[in-house]
Amino acid sequence: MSAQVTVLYFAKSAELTGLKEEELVAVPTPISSGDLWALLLRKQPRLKELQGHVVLAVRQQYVAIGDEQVTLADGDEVAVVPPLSGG
Amino acid sequence: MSAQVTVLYFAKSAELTGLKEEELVAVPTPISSGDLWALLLRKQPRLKELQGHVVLAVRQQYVAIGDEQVTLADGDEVAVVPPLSGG
Amino acid sequence: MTEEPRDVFRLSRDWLSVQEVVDSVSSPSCGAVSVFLGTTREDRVDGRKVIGLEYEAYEPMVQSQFSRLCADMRSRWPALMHVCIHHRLGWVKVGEASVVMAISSPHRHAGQQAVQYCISQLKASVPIWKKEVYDTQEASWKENPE
Amino acid sequence: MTEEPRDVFRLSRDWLSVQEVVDSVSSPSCGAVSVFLGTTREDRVDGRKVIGLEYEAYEPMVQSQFSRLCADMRSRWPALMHVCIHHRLGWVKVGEASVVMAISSPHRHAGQQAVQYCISQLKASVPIWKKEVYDTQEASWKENPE
Repeated sequence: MSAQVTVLYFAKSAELTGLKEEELVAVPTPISSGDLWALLLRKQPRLKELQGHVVLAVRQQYVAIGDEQVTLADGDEVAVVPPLSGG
Repeated sequence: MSAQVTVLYFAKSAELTGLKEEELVAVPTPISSGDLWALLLRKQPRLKELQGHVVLAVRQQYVAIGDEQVTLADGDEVAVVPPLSGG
Repeated sequence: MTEEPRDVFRLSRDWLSVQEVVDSVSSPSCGAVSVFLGTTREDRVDGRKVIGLEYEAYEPMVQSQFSRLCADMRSRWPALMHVCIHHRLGWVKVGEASVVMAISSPHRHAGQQAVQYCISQLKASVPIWKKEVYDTQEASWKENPE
Repeated sequence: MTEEPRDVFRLSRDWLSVQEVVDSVSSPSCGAVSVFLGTTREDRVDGRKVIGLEYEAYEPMVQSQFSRLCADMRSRWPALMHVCIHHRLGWVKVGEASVVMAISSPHRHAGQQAVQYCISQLKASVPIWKKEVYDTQEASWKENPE
């Protein structure tokens, strides 16, 4: 199974990629969040600068990068979430 | 020794006496705060309703009614302070 | 260029502006302003409806007690910058603020703790009184629980 | 006649009005409004002067995280009435408020505790980012300590 998802970049990650968002076609699903991050890194190598200081948000739910399995459907939003600094 | 002091009434004590303030001439000094209260009660018997629920303020310092000795000088302010309810 | 801490207590017969109280504690060295407003609840007491409150104060002693309170707070939380309290006098309709206080601090914890302490101490030690006035024309003097 | 609790989070590109935030939580059943404002300090970082902040947000997720936070707060402090947060987006000059929050409650303790919790949780869990902009034209993304 695979899905087409929209990746959203914020803050430092938008600066590193030069993008606010992009479409990823044919993302395998289910996939571990670690593998999803690795896939994003292959697409956007400059994101490596955030390694260890980033989480993802899948359908507006935070997911730490690691073994957790995520199931993706076409049209899902995956956000790259650098350290928060609101307030 | 004796002093002439201004007695200030607030809240319930002003209602009971019908006065905002009055002059007391020839108040003995030094005097215990309990005796000062007793003297005020003789002057304004309706204040008895506040007995046990009142403190005094002498020159803007709270004084519990009891054995504490206060020294008065002419022109000093003595306030009758019912339970506070600011805020 | 060091900013002098300011302690301001104003008794007011008019509607209180939270913006004015907040502005009066603003400081370029502070990242936090902690604020509290006390208002009159719509309330029924023994079947009577509270329509408002009537406040009075021993005005000069309000200022001296407030100065003592500020000195006490500044010794507990030395980081506090400015403290401002506006408190109503006279008639206050149900729903209106009777007290607005604001404290500025470089970081938020000191200011937040100080505001909680400040309102408790104000109720316990600043000579202000209110009576509740009911729709029956009756009234009764209140007593702070603390 | 029971009042529905309201949870409001607004992202705004304009100056924040503390009066507006306070008014939007007012309730006839509440005697207390607890408020917090976060502002930008005048600061020097490595000899550079901070002139302002640039904010961005994952806007729909801000709303969903805020709803979760409010549900969490209402389970901790069931007495809370209304919660309102206005948060800036885009350019915020030094000295201006970037966040204003207010919570109304019948009595003050619940609201005061909830405001402290709310600002901590907002910083930790609501997807908003800021970069500090310096007088040298440089900028750096910030990270909340909590």
